[in-house]
Amino acid sequence: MPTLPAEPTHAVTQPFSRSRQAREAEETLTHLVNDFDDNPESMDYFYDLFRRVFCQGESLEREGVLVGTTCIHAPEELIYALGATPVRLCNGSYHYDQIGAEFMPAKSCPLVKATLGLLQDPHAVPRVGKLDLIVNPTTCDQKKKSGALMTALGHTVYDLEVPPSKDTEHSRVYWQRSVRALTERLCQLTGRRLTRRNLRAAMARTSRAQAAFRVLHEHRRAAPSLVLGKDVFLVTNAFFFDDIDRWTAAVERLNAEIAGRAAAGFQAAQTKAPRILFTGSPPIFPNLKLPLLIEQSGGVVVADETCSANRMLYDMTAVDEWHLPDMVDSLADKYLKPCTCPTFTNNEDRRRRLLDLARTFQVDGVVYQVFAGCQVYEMEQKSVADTLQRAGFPMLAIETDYSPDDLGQLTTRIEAFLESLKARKRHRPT
Amino acid sequence: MSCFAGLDIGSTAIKVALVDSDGRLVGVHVAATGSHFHHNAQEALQTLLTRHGLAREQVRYLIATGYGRKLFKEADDSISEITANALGAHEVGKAFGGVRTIINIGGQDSKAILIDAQGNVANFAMNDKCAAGTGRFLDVSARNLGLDLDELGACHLSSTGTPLAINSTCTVFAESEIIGLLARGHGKPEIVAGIHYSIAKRTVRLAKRVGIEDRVYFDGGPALNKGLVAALQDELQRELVVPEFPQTTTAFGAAILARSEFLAEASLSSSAA
Amino acid sequence: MKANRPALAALRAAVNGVDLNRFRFWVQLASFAFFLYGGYAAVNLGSHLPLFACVYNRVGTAGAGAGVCYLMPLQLQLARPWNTLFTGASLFILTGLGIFMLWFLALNKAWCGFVCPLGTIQDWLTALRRFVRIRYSVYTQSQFDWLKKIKYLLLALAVLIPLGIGNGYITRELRAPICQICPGRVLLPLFSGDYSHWNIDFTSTTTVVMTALGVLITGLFLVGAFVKKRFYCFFCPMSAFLFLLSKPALLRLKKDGSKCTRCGDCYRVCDMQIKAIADDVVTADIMADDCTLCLKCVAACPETGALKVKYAGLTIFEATETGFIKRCQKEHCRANASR
Amino acid sequence: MKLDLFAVCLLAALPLLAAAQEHHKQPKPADQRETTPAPESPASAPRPLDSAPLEIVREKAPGEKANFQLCSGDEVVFVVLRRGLPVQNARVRLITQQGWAKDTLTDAHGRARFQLIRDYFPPWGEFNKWARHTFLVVAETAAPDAGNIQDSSDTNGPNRATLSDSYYPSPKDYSSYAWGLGIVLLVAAFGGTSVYLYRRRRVKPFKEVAFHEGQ
Repeated sequence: MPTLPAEPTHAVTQPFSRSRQAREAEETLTHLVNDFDDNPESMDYFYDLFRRVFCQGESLEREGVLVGTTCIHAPEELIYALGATPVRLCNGSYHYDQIGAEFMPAKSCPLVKATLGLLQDPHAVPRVGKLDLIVNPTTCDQKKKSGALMTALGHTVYDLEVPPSKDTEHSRVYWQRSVRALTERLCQLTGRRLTRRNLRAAMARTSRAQAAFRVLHEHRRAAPSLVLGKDVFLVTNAFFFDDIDRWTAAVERLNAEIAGRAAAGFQAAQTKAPRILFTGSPPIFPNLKLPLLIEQSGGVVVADETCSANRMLYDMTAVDEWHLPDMVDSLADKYLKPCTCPTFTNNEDRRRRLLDLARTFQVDGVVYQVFAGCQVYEMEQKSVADTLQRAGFPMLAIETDYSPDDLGQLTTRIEAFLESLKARKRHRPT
Repeated sequence: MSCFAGLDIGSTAIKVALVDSDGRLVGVHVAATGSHFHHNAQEALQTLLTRHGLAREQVRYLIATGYGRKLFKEADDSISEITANALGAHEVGKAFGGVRTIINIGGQDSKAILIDAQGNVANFAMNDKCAAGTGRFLDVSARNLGLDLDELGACHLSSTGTPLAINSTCTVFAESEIIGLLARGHGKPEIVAGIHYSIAKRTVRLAKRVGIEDRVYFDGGPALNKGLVAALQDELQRELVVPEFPQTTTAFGAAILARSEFLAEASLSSSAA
Repeated sequence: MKANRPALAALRAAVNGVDLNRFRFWVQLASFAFFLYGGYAAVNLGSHLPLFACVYNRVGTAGAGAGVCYLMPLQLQLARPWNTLFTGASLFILTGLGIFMLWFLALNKAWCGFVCPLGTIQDWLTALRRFVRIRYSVYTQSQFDWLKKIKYLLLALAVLIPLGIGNGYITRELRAPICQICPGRVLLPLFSGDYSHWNIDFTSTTTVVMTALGVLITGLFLVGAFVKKRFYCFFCPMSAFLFLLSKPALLRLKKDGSKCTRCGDCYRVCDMQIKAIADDVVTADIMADDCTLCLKCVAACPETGALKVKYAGLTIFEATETGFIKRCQKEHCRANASR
Repeated sequence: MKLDLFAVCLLAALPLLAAAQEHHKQPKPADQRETTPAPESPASAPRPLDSAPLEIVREKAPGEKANFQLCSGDEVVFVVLRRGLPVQNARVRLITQQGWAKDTLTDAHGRARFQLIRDYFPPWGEFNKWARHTFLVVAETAAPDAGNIQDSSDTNGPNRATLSDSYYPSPKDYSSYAWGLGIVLLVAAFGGTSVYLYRRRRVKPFKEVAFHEGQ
C-alpha cells in the first residue's frame, strides 16, 4: 500500500494537526494510551496508525477502485475479489457530527450525522481518497434515507437492499439476490469479472483476518483479563480503513504478545475489576468515550456485541462447494443470518448472543450504549435488559451522543454501576 | 476521639457529615458550592469540625462524593454519589423499618435507586441531559412566581383548589406556561401544587424504571419541600420516608463508608503485622 | 489416568480438527466395497441391515454382497396370511425386527450418511457434478415440505401392500413392491456384473409396470442425484423407517442452542436442506427425519460446542472454532495450491 | 476417560458379535455348498463303466449352478455313453410335450446338440413365466451292439435309452434389456434436458443474475 507523505493537498490556513478535529482525536488517543500502564507493545502499531491518520492527517490513498461502505452488511470479499478496496465510512468524530447536524435533522443518530459530515468534506479524514462508489445497505431508516443525502453531496451511491427480517427463507433469497445484483454493479464499476479464483483469494484474506480476530476474542475470555477493551475497540476500528493484510499481521503479533503475557502470568486489569460486556450503538474512534470511561473507572470491557467490533468480524463463512454461485450465496448468508442488528424485525438472536457472551466471558454486568436518535437500539433496550436481568446480569443503559458535555454525569453512572457490581461480587463470591 | 468524614460536593451545595468510631452521626453541615468549591469544601469541613470541637487530624478517613469528588485531592478515597446515597439511606432507613427504593432529587439531576436488603445498589436510573424534574426546575419556577424556595411547601399546602396541570416537561417552556397561568389569574398555591405534581410524575416514572419496592426513601434538597413530599406521596400511593436531614444522606453514606474502609484497612494491616 | 489427560485432549483436538469430508469419503468407499463385494470374502452379515445392501446383488453371481437390506425380508415376511400373522408362528418377524433394531441402534442414521451404498453413489454423482462445475439445485422451502412426505407414503406402502398380498387382495406379483421400484435393485448388482435387473418384464401388466417403474426411477435417480445433493434420500422409505425408530439410538446429534449464533453455516452445507439445524435453538436432539447424519453440519459449525456428536452419551466429535478454522484454511490452501 | 473410549469400541463391536452368531446359525447358501467339479475337467473324462450298457447324460452348461433351469431357446447337449464310453453316430431324438421332435447323430465325443424350441404361445395376459414343459430324449445306437438280455444274446433290436427333463419359457420371451436401458436413457435424457431448460429459462426474480464461470 503506497503511503503518501502527510501533507494536506488543499489550501488551509493552519496545519491539520492543529485543527479542532485533530485535537479531538489526539485527546482520545492520549487518554487511551497514557491513562493506562503496560499497554501491549504490539498495540504501538495501532496507536501510531491512528496518530498518523487522525492527528496528522496522513493520507491512506490506495491504487485502484475505492468503495465506501456504510455498514457491515456490505460484503467486503466481493469488493476485494474485484480488485477494489473497501473502506468503512461509519464515523465517530464529534467534529463531523456537528457538521452533519447542519443539514440533517437534529434528532438523527450522531453516527449517521458524522458519516454525512465526513462525506461533505472534500478532504475528509481519514484521508482515503476519492470514493468511486458508496455501498449503502438499507438497514435502519436513517441509513436508508442518508443514501439520497450522499447522492446530493455528489457521491455515487448504491443502495444495497437488506431485508427487514432475516428469519424467513424468503428474506434469505431476497438478500442473496441483492448481493448478486451488487456483484454485477461492482463488476461494472471495476471492469473485471468475478471468478472463483479471485473470490476465493479474497475470502482467504478475510478469513485470515477473522481467524486472527477470533483468537483475540478468545484471549478476552481469560480472567483476570489479559487485554483491555479500549485496545480491542481501537484494533477493530482500524479494520475500517487499514490495509487488511497489514492489519491481520498486526493483530497476529498482538495475539502472540498476549499469549506470551498469559504465560508470564500478566494481568491487564485488577483481579476484582468488574468484567463488562459492551453492547448497543458502536463505539467508533474517536468516540471511545464509554469504553474508556469504564476502564478508567476500574472496570474492564471483556466482550462486546457491536457492529464496530464483534459483529463485524466474528462470523465466518462456510462454503460447501467452491464454485461461484455457492460461494456468493454463502457470503450472502454470512452477512445476513448471524447478524444481530436491531433493525431486523425479530431479534431473539441478539438476546441469545448477549446471554452466551455474558456467561462464557464471566461477565459481571452489561453496558448498553444507545446513541441519541437511534430508535432501534432504544426499542430493544427493555427486552434486552429483562432477558439479562432474569439471567442475573445487571445492565446499565446509557443514552449518549458524540458530545463530551455529559462526561460528568456518565462518570457518576458508570462508577456507581461498577461499584454496585463490585458489591454484588463481594456478597456473592463464586 | 477519632472520626470519619463524608464530603458530598454537589452542584449547588456542599454537604459534610461526620460519624464517630461507632458509626453514629456526629453532625452535618451544608454550605453553598459557589464558584470556588475546593476552598468552600475545605471551609465547610472545618466549620463542622470546629462546631464539634474536633481537629482535622482526628478525621482518620475522608471519602468524597458528588460531582466534585475527583477534584478534591485531600480525600482518602472517592465514591459515586449513587453508592453513597444508597449506603446512607440504608443506614437511616433502618430506623424506619428498612427502605428499598430511594428517590433523590438534586440540584441538577434526579435519581432513583433500588437497593437490596444489605444496602447494595441493585439498579438505578438518572434523568438524562435535562433539568426538568430537578431542583433547578423548582428554583426557576419559584423565581417566576416571586416566591422563595422555602415558601413553596407552605404555599402548596395552603392551596384549596385542584392543582393546575403543567404540561411542559422542559424547564424553559414550563417557565412560560407558568407565566401564562399567572396572567390568566390563577392562584399561586394551585400553580405551585401543579409544579410539584409535574415533578412528582416525572420522578415516579423514573422510579418505576428501577422498580418500586417496599418503603420509599426521599432525600435531596427538595425533600425539605413539604408540598413536593405530599405530591410525590400522592403519585406513588405510598408512604414516603423523609429523613431529618434529607440533604446530607449522601454525605452520611460516604462517612459510613469512610469508617468501614478505615476499619477494613486497619484489620488488614494488623493481620499483616 | 491423569497422565493420559493431555494425550486425550490432543486426541480430541485432532478428531475435532479432522477434515471430515475426506474422512467420510474414505469410510464411504470402504463400506461400499465391503457391502458390495464382502460376499466374495465369505462375509455375511445377515439380512437385517438398515441400508441398501441389495439382496439382488447375490443372485446370479457368486453372492457378491456382504449382507442384505432389511426391507426385502420385511416385505416378504409381512405377506403372510393374516390368520398366521398374529400368532406365535410369526414371532420370527419380531425377532427379525429386533436384529434390525440392534444394527440400527449402533449407528443411528449414520448408516445413511456413511454406509449406504446408494447414498455413496449419490455423493459420487455430486462429486462428478462438482468436477464439471455445474451448480446444484435446491428445493424451495414449500417444495421441500411437500416432497419430504413422500417417504412416509412409500413406507406405508411397503407395509400395506404385503399385508394385502397376505390376505389375497393383491396379486403376488407385487411381492416386495418397494424393492421392485428401488434404484438399488437396478444399480447395485451392476457392480458385480449383473445387468439383468435392467430388464423390463413383459409377463403381465403388473410386472411391466413395476419393472418399468424401477428403471424409470433409476433414470430419475441418476439425473436427480447429479443435480441435487442426496436427491433420493428425500424419498427413501428406509430413511423414514429409521427415523421412526431412532429415539433410543446410541449415536446422536446434539445441539446446544445457547451457543448457536444461527449463522446458518450448517444449513448452508446440509445436503438435505434441513433448516432446523440452523434455526432451531431449543431442541437438543436436533436430528430431523431427513437427516443422514453425514455430520457435515458439525464440521461446518464455527461455534465451539454448539453441535456435538455423542455416542452412548459420550462426545466423540464436536464443533470447535479451531477445528473450523483449520478446515477453512485447509480449503484455502487447497485453493492456492490449485492455482 | 480411557474407559469411555473402550466402551465406545465395545458398543460398536456388539452388533458385529451378534451378527457373527447369527451367521453361524444360518445354513450356508446352496451355491457355497456345491462342490461338484465341472464336466469338462480331466477328472470327469470318459471311463469304462460296465454297469451302464447305454445311457444319456445331459452335459452341464458352462457356469451352471444348482438352481439352473433350462429355458426355451437354450442349447442343450447330451452325451450318449455305452459302458461309460462315448458312442459315435448314435441316433438321438428329442421330443417335446407338444409333439415336436428332432433327430440328430452324436459326434465323435458322443455329443448330440439341440436347441430347445419355444412352443408356449398363450395369450399375453395368461402368460406364465413359470410354465414348465417336459421333453424326452431317446438315443438309439445305429449299429446294434451284441449283448445279453436275460442270458440270451440280443442282436436284433436297437439299443435304446431315454431321458426326460423340463424347461421354462426363455426370459427373452418376457423380458427386455433393451427396453430397460431405453427407458433409463430416455428418462435421463428427458430429465437432464428439463433441468437444463428450467435453469436456462426460469426467470424468477432472484435468478435474474447468473454467474458464468470461465477461467
